[in-house]
Amino acid sequence: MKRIFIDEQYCIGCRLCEIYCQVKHSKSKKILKAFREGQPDVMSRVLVEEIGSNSFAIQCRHCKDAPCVGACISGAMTKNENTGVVICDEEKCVGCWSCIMVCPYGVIKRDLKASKVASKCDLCSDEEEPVCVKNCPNEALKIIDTDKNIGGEYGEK
Amino acid sequence: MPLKLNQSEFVVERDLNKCISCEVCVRQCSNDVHEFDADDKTVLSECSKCIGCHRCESLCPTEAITIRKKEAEFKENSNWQPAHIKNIYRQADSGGVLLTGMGSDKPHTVYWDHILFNAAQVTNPSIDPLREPMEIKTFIGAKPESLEIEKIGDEFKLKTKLGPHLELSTPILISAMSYGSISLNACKSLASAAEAFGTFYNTGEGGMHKELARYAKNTIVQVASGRFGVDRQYLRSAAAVEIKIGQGAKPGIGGHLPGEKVTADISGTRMIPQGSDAISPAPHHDIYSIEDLAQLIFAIKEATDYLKPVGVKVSAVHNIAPIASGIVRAGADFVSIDGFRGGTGAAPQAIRDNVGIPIELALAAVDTRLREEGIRHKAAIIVAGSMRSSSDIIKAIALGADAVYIATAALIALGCHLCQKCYTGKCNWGIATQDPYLTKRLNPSIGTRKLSGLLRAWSLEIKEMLGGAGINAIESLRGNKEHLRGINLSETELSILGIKHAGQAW
Amino acid sequence: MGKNKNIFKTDYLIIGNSAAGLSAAENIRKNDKNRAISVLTREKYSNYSKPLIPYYLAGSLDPGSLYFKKRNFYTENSIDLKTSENVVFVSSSDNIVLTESGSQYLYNKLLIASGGRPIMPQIKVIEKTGKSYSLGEAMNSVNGIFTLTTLDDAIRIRKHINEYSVKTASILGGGLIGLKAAEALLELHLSINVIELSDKLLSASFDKTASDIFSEVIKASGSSIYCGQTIDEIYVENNSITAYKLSSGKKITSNLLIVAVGVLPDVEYLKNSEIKTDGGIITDCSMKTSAGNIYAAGDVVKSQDVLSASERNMAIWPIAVKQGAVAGANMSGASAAYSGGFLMNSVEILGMPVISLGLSSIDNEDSTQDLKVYKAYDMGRKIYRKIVIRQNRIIGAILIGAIERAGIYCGLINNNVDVAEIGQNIVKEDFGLIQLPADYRKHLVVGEGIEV
Amino acid sequence: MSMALIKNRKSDIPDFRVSSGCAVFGILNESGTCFDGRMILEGIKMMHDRSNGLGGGFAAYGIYPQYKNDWAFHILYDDDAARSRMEDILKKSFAILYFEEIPTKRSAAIDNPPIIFRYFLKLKDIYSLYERNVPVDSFSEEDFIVDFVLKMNARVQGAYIISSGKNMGIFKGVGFPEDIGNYFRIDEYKGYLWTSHGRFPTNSVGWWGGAHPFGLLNWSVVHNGEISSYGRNQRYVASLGYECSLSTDTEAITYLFDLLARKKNIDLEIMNMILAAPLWERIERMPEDDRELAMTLRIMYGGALINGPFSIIVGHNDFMYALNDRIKLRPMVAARKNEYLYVSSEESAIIKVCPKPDIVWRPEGGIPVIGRIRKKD
Repeated sequence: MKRIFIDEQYCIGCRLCEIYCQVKHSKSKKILKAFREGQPDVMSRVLVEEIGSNSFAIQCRHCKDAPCVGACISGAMTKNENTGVVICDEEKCVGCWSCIMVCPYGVIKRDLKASKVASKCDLCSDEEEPVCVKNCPNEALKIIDTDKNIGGEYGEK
Repeated sequence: MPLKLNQSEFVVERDLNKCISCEVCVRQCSNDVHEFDADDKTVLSECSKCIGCHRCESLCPTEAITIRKKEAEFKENSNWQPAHIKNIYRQADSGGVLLTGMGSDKPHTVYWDHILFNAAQVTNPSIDPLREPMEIKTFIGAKPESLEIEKIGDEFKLKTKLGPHLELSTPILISAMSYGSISLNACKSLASAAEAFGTFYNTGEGGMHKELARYAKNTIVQVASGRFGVDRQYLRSAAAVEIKIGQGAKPGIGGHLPGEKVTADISGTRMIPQGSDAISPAPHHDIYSIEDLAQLIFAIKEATDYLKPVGVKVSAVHNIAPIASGIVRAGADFVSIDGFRGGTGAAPQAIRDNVGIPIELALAAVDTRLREEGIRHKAAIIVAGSMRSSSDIIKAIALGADAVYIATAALIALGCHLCQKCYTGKCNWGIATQDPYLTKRLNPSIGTRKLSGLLRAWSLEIKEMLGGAGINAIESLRGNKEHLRGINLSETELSILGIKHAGQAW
Repeated sequence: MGKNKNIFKTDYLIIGNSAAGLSAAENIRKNDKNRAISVLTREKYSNYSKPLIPYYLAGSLDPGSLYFKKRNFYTENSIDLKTSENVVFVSSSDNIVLTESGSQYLYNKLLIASGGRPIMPQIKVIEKTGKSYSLGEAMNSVNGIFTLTTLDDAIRIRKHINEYSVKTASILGGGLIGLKAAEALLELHLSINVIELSDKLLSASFDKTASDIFSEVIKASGSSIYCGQTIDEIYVENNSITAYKLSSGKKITSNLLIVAVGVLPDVEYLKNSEIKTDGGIITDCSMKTSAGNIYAAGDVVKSQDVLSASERNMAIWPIAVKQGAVAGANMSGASAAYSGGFLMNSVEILGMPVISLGLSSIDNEDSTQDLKVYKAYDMGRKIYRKIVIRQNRIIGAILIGAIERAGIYCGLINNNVDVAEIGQNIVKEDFGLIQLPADYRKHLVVGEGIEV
Repeated sequence: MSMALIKNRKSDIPDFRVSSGCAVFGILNESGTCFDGRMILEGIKMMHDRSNGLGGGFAAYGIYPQYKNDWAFHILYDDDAARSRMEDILKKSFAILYFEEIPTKRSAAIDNPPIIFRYFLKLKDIYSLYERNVPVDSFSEEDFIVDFVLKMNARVQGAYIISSGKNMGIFKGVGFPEDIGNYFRIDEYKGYLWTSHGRFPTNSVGWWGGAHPFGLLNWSVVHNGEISSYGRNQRYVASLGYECSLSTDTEAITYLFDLLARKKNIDLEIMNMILAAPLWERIERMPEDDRELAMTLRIMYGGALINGPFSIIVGHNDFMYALNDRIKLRPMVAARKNEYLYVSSEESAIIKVCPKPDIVWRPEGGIPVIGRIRKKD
């Protein structure tokens, strides 16, 4: 299963991940258009936390036993058994925020800009590589196929 | 506003049609050039603070920023160049020595650019490195006078053992840069690239950080005038030891790392109290003559059981040939010569730009002198001082070097933009800084990959050029000046370099 | 009982077709691909999500969108769903379940996940004719009095609103269901009266401040809230509700009353069985009941509240799912344990979200219990945040307005993390993982065990 | 080819390096039986196309049995004045046992040849003769000859020593090898080892002294190739006392042999591990002891690695040694028939003189062909 791994040591707090996430999930998918007048039309699904020189970007961990899936009252939040990706079906989501309530990483957001639904990382499943990973200038984010890294640094534990 | 004679060196141009106010530039500039104005929701830039490192430009996702040089349009004067005028303004303000970083940027002759390399045609086939082996493995160490080989029946048995040698997969080593002058992440990148590529890096005079101990077998440790971090363990763990007498950028000058930069980590590595100034005296206070050097060389050999090559690094100065000869005769296994274009973290500008001689001339002079004296085999020659490309390296080897040291090129591979502000400790690329906010910008795994990439690329180019000249082993190029021709050089220069002018056949 | 109309044999029998029941079915299927699973529901619908009922009521969802498991869930998992089967008796000794329709189900393993039933308060309903009867009786006969726990309830309420052009609705109960109902009715632009017996809304979770913020918002929409009151009498005319009288004596005209004073575990039909109940089915940590091969999960269960260290009925969705999963695993040969939970709720009324976690109503610091309460207000933005800490561990939280990273607190409660070092910062809006103790953060963010 | 480029006099020695394409051929009778020069002449003639008339020559071993213990010098003179200058110097160090002009057969093919004499010499006391302050025990008669020949060739105007061994001689000049052979009447000499060279210089002129074989002491070297390591080899031998005055690859190779085989005492069997050192990847696969030997030789004698294309035949009183460059960029064929060992640029030359060899093989790059004299007659 492909997972984004975070190397806190090398997050430089530039927040390009957030910017590119917004671009990717915007309607136009064009950076200048998406940020026209400084107002991106969607929220970033990756969040950079920063205090002093410490920072890291965090997005949905696509947990094995995802609490958000268990808490979802509408069946919008599902985990794909094959890819392991946890997706929020925005058509089904009613915006009850139960997922926000239980996500221990705090990476699900209320997307009030688009429609009132929970917004979370979809691992850019239609891209070769999630845009936050691709655009991280310092490789603090890495996408790793845990199945291919069994026993390795990033293997499933 | 106080009278400010000094002027901005750079202009920050921001294309407002492209700026999305994402504040990446604001977050990335350690010089506080950019600032987000919450009222206007725009980013403003203060050009006078810009030092031209191009970090913001590189990371701007919309290419909205361009950093341009700002030419101070003084009245034309061929004698009083703007640089002179600006330096005087700066010094009149500060009353101090003008500091600078990296190698000299003055337009002195770069001899590499006046030397052309050869290729084989018809009479001698060129060799295709893609299809034929192309050997650039290089050894650094002393060679004995002769070999005793015993023949027992049909078997030959070596009776003379070769002294300690460094084995390099490519004739390129990474030159001395201390932890302190550069970040630990930069050190890790250099060390791990050296390991990955089968060559060596040099600790510089800063001692060996415990996290770098795992690269010991690819490490040359330095013993400099401050003796920072030097103990038996340090000497014995490394692959080789280098006594540093001088550095190309600042011959005759010591170093000074201010106490505030001596963090806990650096204090541990340098073995000095935290917060105390780390002063490298100009001379080694136990080396006032060549015989003192000989004693130190043998003291180190004793301490390392004669298992490690011990070398000496000197700046290329006017008298370099006899100096090198003395060093070889003092027992050094290799001599590192640093030309005056070599880099530094901090040096007085006056010295950096005016003291020493170019490495090309120093190398040719030293190689010739050692050959004349019949002692060339006693020590390897490593040259440093601005190896900018594989072609500089191949020319250095043809001029007689065994290998070269690269440092500035290695840092550029890690992202250095040569802004020459290393001495401020605010390197935006995370290289010449200890600020944890900045050092994390250099991810050693990227650094390792980039530097390994450079080493690989240059090695491939060296192989291509070797093959083109019909040579398939680097030792056949070493000192092979027949493959070099000078262009636009005087008779004296050609004669010092020992090469013919372009157009002259064999 | 004597009809013996149908006899079914199944391996796994599940009473209840909601969160706990289907979570169990799904988990049984993970372990056991072959044996038969049957699910009984007293409703006539295939799965629908009960918490979505208010959304249907509000008109934001059509009935067809209320399912929470995919349409092909039953076929895909080979689950035999029996609708309109209301269980009336469980015989643990015979492994038989009897339903109202007279069917008998023979099982190997049984899961009881029958959920809860609404509580009926003792209120006198008085007809204009003078005839009076109890609210419970009125539920079935009087127009305009409803509970809101099933889809049918919601369908009836909507029909009633349309038929009677209801402009003002009343809700008895300012608890979770009451507020959810309020949320829905406000969406429909009705004005509402909320009658709550205690002195604050959502009294189980809210403190006074939270309640006040909410009350203000609701009142601002032209609605009324009557705390510390209940309904004494309900007046009926022509078989329809016309008005009611509060305990304060105030009489309010209304042609719609939703009774939402709470739910209780639906254990009535187990009265004569061997299954031990105490205001809810008692189970062990494998969700097994006192009776052999019978398990229970969800709202019908009384289980461990890790924060108050007591057994209580915690009728919330995530707990039902978790318990169902544990029961399902244990029923099908795997091993899992339910280690307790705590109450949590997420409600949004008139665009103001609120999340409460654990023992959130605690409002006063108490050094003898090492109890700390951190609060942060931004009344301009209608933001209120409160974190309750006992012995350096979070035991409760209320977040109003700024709920973004509420789950972090949930994780901290679950993992019993010492938050002493964070101090006051824990309640701040920008609180994040980065403020957590390095080890815990590393565990969360950097690598090892990155999958919780 | 412009005649202006053909130089016959020492005064015409070019001051730049001479490189060339060529034909090489060598025949050794391992039992030491002498045979006349017709066979080598026939063979090298077969490879006419590999020469261009700018140089040809022969080295013959065993041709002066009556003076076999004395130094036999072939000296080339521009004029009689040069000869008397040279003879005066010779007399200081040597007793001249016999000398004569080498008999030749004039033909139209040979244009304006220089004067060529041969001398049979006995060295006077080298210690009193030798002018340099060199420790006596580290100095030999051979060292003196090397020093003498190199100095004379560098300093004496109009005279050039082309051959300086014992019981051997080198005959060479500007022309096709068969014409040179006829000119020197080599069919009248009998030797047990003959090597020959036909030259195709490309980027240089030819002159008589610069033709091949190149000789020093008993060494004679014929070489086909243009070595790309020349500058390196030349500086290497120079720093050890061999000044390359001719700027030819062959000269540098000859000095390498004298330096390594004679002075450094490197066994012939392992000379190839220096001159055409095995590739590192091969060294790494060797057994421990061999690996250390090969590695040490490569590190120690990197300056003696001959790089670029070459096939060489080295003649010596005791052996014939042939070697190809390590990746075999030039042709070399070897064959045996009874006690004869043949090495040639092309198989055609061998077949011409030995139609049915016992065995023919193409030596691997870097692997030498060594034929030794088992006994002398």
